[in-house]
Amino acid sequence: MELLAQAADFGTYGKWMPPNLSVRGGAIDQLIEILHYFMAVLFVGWGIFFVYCLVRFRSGKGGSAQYHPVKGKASKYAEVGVAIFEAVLLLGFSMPVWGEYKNDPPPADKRVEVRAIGEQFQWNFHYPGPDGKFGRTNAKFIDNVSNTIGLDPDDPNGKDDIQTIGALHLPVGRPIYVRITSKDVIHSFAIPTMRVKQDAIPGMEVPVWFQIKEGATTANLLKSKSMNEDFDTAKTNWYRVRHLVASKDYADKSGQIILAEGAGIGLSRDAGEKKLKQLREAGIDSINMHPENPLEVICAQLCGNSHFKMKAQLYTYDDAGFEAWKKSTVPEVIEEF
Amino acid sequence: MSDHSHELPFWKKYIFSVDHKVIGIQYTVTALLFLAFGFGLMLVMRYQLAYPNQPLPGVFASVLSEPVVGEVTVNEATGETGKVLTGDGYNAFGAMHGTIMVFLAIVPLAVGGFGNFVLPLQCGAPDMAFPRLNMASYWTYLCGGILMLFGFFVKGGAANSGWTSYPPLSLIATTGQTIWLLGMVILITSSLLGSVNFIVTAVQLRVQGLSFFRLPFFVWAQLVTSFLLLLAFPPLEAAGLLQLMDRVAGTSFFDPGGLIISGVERNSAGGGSPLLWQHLFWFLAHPEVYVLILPGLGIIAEVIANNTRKPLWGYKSLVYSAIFLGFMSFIVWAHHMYLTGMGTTLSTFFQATTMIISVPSVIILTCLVISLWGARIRFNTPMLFALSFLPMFAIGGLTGLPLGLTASDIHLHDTYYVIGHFHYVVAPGTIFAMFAGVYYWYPKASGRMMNEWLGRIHWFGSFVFINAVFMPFFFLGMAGVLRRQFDQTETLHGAAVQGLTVMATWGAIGLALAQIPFVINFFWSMFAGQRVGANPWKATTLEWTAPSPPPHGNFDAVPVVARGPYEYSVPGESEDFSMQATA
Amino acid sequence: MSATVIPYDVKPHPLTGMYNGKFGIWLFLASEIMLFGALFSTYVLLRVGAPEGTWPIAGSPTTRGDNILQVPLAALNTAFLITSSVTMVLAWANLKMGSFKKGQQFLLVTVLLAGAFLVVKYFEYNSKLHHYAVTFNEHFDRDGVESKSFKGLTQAGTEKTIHYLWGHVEETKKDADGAIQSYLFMPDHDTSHGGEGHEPKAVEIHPAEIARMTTFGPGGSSFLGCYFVITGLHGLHIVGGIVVMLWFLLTGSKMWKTQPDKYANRIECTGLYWHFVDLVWIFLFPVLYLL
Amino acid sequence: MGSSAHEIQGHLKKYYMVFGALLVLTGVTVAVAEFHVSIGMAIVVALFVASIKGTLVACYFMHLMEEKSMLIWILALCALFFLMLLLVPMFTIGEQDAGLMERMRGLSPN
Repeated sequence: MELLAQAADFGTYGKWMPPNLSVRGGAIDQLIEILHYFMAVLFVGWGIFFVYCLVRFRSGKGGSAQYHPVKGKASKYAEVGVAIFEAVLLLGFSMPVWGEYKNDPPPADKRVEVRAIGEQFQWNFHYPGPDGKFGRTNAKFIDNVSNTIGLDPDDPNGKDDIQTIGALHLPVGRPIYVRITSKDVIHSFAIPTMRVKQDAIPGMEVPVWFQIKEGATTANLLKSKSMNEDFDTAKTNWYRVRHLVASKDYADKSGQIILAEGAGIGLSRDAGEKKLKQLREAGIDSINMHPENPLEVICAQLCGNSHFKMKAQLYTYDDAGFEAWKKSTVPEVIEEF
Repeated sequence: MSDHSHELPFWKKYIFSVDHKVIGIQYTVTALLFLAFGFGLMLVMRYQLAYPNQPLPGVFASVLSEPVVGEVTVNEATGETGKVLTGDGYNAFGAMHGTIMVFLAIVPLAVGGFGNFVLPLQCGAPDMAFPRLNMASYWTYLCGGILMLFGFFVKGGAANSGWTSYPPLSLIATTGQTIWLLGMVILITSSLLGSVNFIVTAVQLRVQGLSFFRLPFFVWAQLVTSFLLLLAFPPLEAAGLLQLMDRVAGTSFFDPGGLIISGVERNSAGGGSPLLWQHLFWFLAHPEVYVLILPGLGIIAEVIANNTRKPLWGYKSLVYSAIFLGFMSFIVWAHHMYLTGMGTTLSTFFQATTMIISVPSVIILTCLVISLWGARIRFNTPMLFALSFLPMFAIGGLTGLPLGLTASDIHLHDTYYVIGHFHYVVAPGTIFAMFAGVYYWYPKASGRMMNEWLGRIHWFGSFVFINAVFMPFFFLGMAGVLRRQFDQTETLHGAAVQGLTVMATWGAIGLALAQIPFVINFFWSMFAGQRVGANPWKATTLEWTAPSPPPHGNFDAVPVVARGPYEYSVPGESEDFSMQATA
Repeated sequence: MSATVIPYDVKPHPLTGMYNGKFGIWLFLASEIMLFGALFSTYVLLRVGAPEGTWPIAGSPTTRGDNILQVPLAALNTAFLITSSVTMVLAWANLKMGSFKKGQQFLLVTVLLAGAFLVVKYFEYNSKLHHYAVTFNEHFDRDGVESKSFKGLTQAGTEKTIHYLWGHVEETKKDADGAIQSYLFMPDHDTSHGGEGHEPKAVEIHPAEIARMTTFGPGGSSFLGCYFVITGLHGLHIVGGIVVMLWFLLTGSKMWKTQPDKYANRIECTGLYWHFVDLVWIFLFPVLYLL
Repeated sequence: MGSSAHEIQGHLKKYYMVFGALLVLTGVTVAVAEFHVSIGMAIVVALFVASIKGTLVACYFMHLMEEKSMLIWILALCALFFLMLLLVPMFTIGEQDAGLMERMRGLSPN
C-alpha cells in the first residue's frame, strides 16, 4: 500500500505531474524528469556565462572591444556534448518506451479488450461480453439512447456485448487493450493518470495497451489517506474544489449538517461560492475533501464547441470487482435487444 | 536618381507605391495592427479561461455580439444579465488568434516589413527586383487579411476548428471555415509573390564587391526564409483547395466516409484520409516555424553585432546553420503527428531528424552569446530586446526536446506545455526580435530616433509580463491540462491548477498595458523624435550608407563594397566601425 | 514611372546566367512543382489506401481511370499541348532572330491550340457532369432493367453488396411543391439488362429506392475528386497562360518597338511557364487516364 | 544560351525533332495502355515514358541543359522535397497495414 500511497498522492495533484497509476507510465515520467534536469543544467550553465558577459563587458567600463574572435573549443565540446546526450535520450529512453507502446501488444487471451468510440461529445465503450467476441456494428442501427455504437441486433456475437456511455470500467493488474476509433471527427483518447494518449480517427482503428498498477482500484484510491486534502475554506476558491466531495459530515453550531459526507460544493460557481460562504459563517475553517471520482478519460483533440466537457469516468476494480461489474451489466444489455 | 520622386502624386507615392521602403512600412504598420487585433482576441480568451463563464468586462462585452458571446443572468434577484464567451466563440477566437498571429502578423512583419525595407538596402540595390510584384504582394496580403476578418461577420462566426483546421471537424464547420480557406489561399499567393522577389533580389541585385559571404546575416536569414516560403507553402495551398472542394463541391479528400454527425450519416463518396490533411498541413507548418524565427534571428544578429562593437563570432557557422536549419525543417514535420497511430519506423526517423535540427539552433545561440565575449556592450533599447531574446528563445528551444521525443510526448502532447514551448519561440522570441528591429531601423525609416526612456519602460514591462504569461504554461502542461479547452476546470486535474491560469491571464493584461509606452513612442517620435543623420548607431552595413530616410532609389551613388558586414573595432582604424561601402 | 534602374533587368547575371525575370519565373515554377506535387501525393495516397473495388468508382471492373474516362479525347489534348509547346518555343526563337511577324503568328497558333484544349476539356467535363451513378437500397429489377451488383468492403469495414446502375437522367418528375417524384433513368449499355444487342430502355426510379445518387462529377468518388481538382487547376493554368499570351499579342506587343530584347525575354518567360503546363499534362495524362 | 540569331537557327531543327519524339512517345503510351498489360507493368511503362517526355520538354524547350548549376541545385532541392511529400504519407499507410493498425475498419470491430 505504500507504493499506492505515493502513486495516488492526490494532495499533490497539480503540483507537478498527475499521479501515475499505470505500470509503464513510470518510464515516461522518468524520461520527462531526466530531460528537465538536462535542460536545467544547460540553461543555468549558459545563463551564468551570459550574465557574466553582460556584466564584464558592459560599455561603461570603457576600453575597446576585441576585434579578433576568442579562441577556444569549449563551445564545440558543449555542442557535441548536447548532440551526444540527445542521441542517448533518443536511443536509450524514448525508443524503448515507444517500441513497447507500439510493437508489443499483450497476447489476445491474456488481455481485457474494449473498444472506445469517440463522438461529439462523449466516449462510448464497447465490451465483447463473456464470449470474448465483439458484435458487428453498422451505422444504420445507431440509436442515440441505447445503441450509440450501432451494434447489429442480428449478430449472435453481439448478443452479450456491453455498451457504456461515459464510463469506462477496467480491472487492475491485467493488460488492457483499448481499440480506439471515432464516429465523426478526430478525438483523442487520453487518461492523464495512466500516461495514455492516442488520437481517435474516423475510418481507422488504433489500439493502445497499458496496465493499471496492482491495488489502484477506485475503492482503494478513495480510501487512500493521502487523497484527503485539507482545504482551508477561508482561502479556497470554488474552482479548486468543484470536483471534490467532503470526506465527512460538516455541521454548523446548531448541529444542522451543511455539507454531508460525499456531497460536493456545487458545480456552478454561484452555488459553490454560496456553500463556501455558508461554511465560513458556520465557523468551519477547513474541510477534508477528496475527488468524487479520482480517474477520468478525457478528449485531447479539439472536437467542437463542447470539447472541454468530453470526458468519461474511469472506474477500476480488482478481478472480483470487475467480474461483479460485468455480471451486473450483461443481462441488462441483453434485455434491450 | 531621386529627383523624380516629387513628381509622383500622393497616392502613387504612399498608397500604391512601388518603392520597397514604402511597401515595407505599409507591411509593418498593417502587421502591427493585426498583431494588436490577435492580441485582443487572446485577452478575451484568457479572461474566459481565468474566470470561466463569468460575464466579460465592459470593454469586451460592448464590442462583442452573437454568436461569439451569449447572455447569462448575473444576478437572479435583479435579473441583471451579462455576456459570456460561448464555446464556439472561444474556438473561433482560438483559431483566428493562431491564424492572425502567424499568417497576418508575424510573417508579414518579419518578411514583408523588415525584409522589404532592409534587404534591398543591405544588398545595395535601388529597389526590389520586381517592384510592381512587390506592390501586388502587399495588396494581396491586405485583401486576404480583410477576407479573413470578414469571417467574423458570416453566419456561425469565423472559422472555429483551430488554426490547424483538422478535418473532419473543419468539414462540418460553419461558413467561416470556407472564408478561412479562401483567405489562406490568397495569403499564400501573396507570400509566394514576395518570396520570389526576395530571392531574386538577394541573389542578383547585390552590388559590386558584395559576395555571398559578405552579406549581413539578416539577408541570409531572409534568403533561407524565402526558400521555405517558396517550397513549403504550395502544399498547403493545394490542401486548402482540396478542403475547399470538400466543403463546397462534395468531394471527399479528407472524409473517410461513413461519418455519423449528430446521428446522421454524412453524404459523401468516402475514401478520403483525415491524416492526409495533417501531412500537407504540417509540411508547411513546420518550416513555417523557421519562417517565423529566422528573420528574428537575423535582426538579433544585426543588433548584437552593432551594440557589442565587435564582429559576430562564427559568422560562417551562423550562415551554414541557417541553411541547414532551413533544409532540415522540411523533414521533421511528422513529429506533430506521433499520436495519430504512427509506428516505430517513421517515428524513429522523425525523432532523429527532430534531434538533429536542434543542433544548428544550439550553434546559432552559442555564436550569438559568445559574440558578447570581449565586447563593449551598449545597453540601448534595441540591444535590451535583443539580449532578452536570447534566454527566452533558449527556453523555447529547450522545451522542444520533451515534445520531440515520442515517449515524453505521450504525456505532453496537446497540453499547455506545447503552447508554452512554441509561444516562447514566437512571442518572447520573434516578437522581441521584431521590437528590437523597430527600435533599430526606426531612425533609418523616419530620420528620427525613438525615445530611449519610453523604450526602456516598454522593454522592462514586456519582459516581466511576457514571462508571467507563458511560464505558468509549462506547469499547466505538466499537470496535464490540455490546450484548446474552453474551461479547464471541467476536469479534475485542470481544476487543481486553475490558479496558474489566473496568473497567466493577469500577465497578459499587464503585457497589454506595457505596450502603451511603445504606441506613444512610435507616434510621438514620428514628429518629435531627435533628428539623426545617415548612421546614428555607427553601424557598418550598407543601409547606413544611404540617407535617413533613403529617397526613392535608395543611394545617392551606387555603393561599392570592400569588406565584410561586421567590421567593428578593427585594430588600427580611427573609428570603432568600418563601413562595408568604400567612400 | 520610376527613376530607379533595376540591374540585370534584361542582361543575364554572371552568377546565375539569367536575367531577373527568368530567375523569377523559374522560382515560381519550383513552387508550382510543389503545388502539383502535393496534389499528386494526394492522388497516390488515396489510391493506395482505397478499399478494394472503389477505384476509380464503386463498381468499375478494373482500377484504371479509362473505365470512366475517354482516352482518345485526352490523347488528342496531349497532341494539342505538345504542339503548342513547339509553337511557343518557335515564337520565341523567331523573335530572337528579329522576326516580329513570324513570332506573333506562332504565338497566335499557341493561343488557338490552348483554346482547342479547353474546348475538348469542356466536352469531357460536360459528359461527366451529366452521367449518373445510382446506388440502390436493395436489388433493383423493373421493366427489364436490373441493377448490377458489386461486393466490396464498406468504409465501415463490413462486406457489403452494392446495387448500382450507371446512366443518364432523361426526365425528373416533380409534384406541385417541387418535390421530386421520380426520375426517368436511361441506363448505359454495359449496365443495362440483356447485354450486347439489346436496346437499353428507360426506367422509372423513385427517390425512396435510392441510397445515393451522384453524377460523375467531383463528388462521385475520390478518384473523380482528384480528376476534377487536378485537371481543373491545370485548366486554370491554361486559362492564365492564354490571358498572358493574348496580352503580349495585343497591348503588350508595343514593347517590341522600344525594347525588343525585353519583349523577347518576356515571351521566353511566358514560354517557360507554358512548357511547365505542358509538362504537368504529360504526367497527368497517363496517371489519370491510363493507370 | 542560344542568344545570337545564328545559334537559334541551328536550334530549330532540334525543336522539330523533339516534337516528333514527343508525339511518338504519346502514341507508345496509349498503345501500351490498349494492350492491357498488368497494372504494375503499366505503371512502370507509363511513368517511364512520361519521364522521358518530361525530360525532353525540360531540357530542350525550357533550355534546362544550358542553364547554370545554381538553378539545377534549386530544382534538385525541390525534387527532393517533392519525393518526401510523396513517400512519407505512403509510409504511414504501409506501417498501418503492417498490422499496427486496422485501417479502414472504422466502426467494425472484427
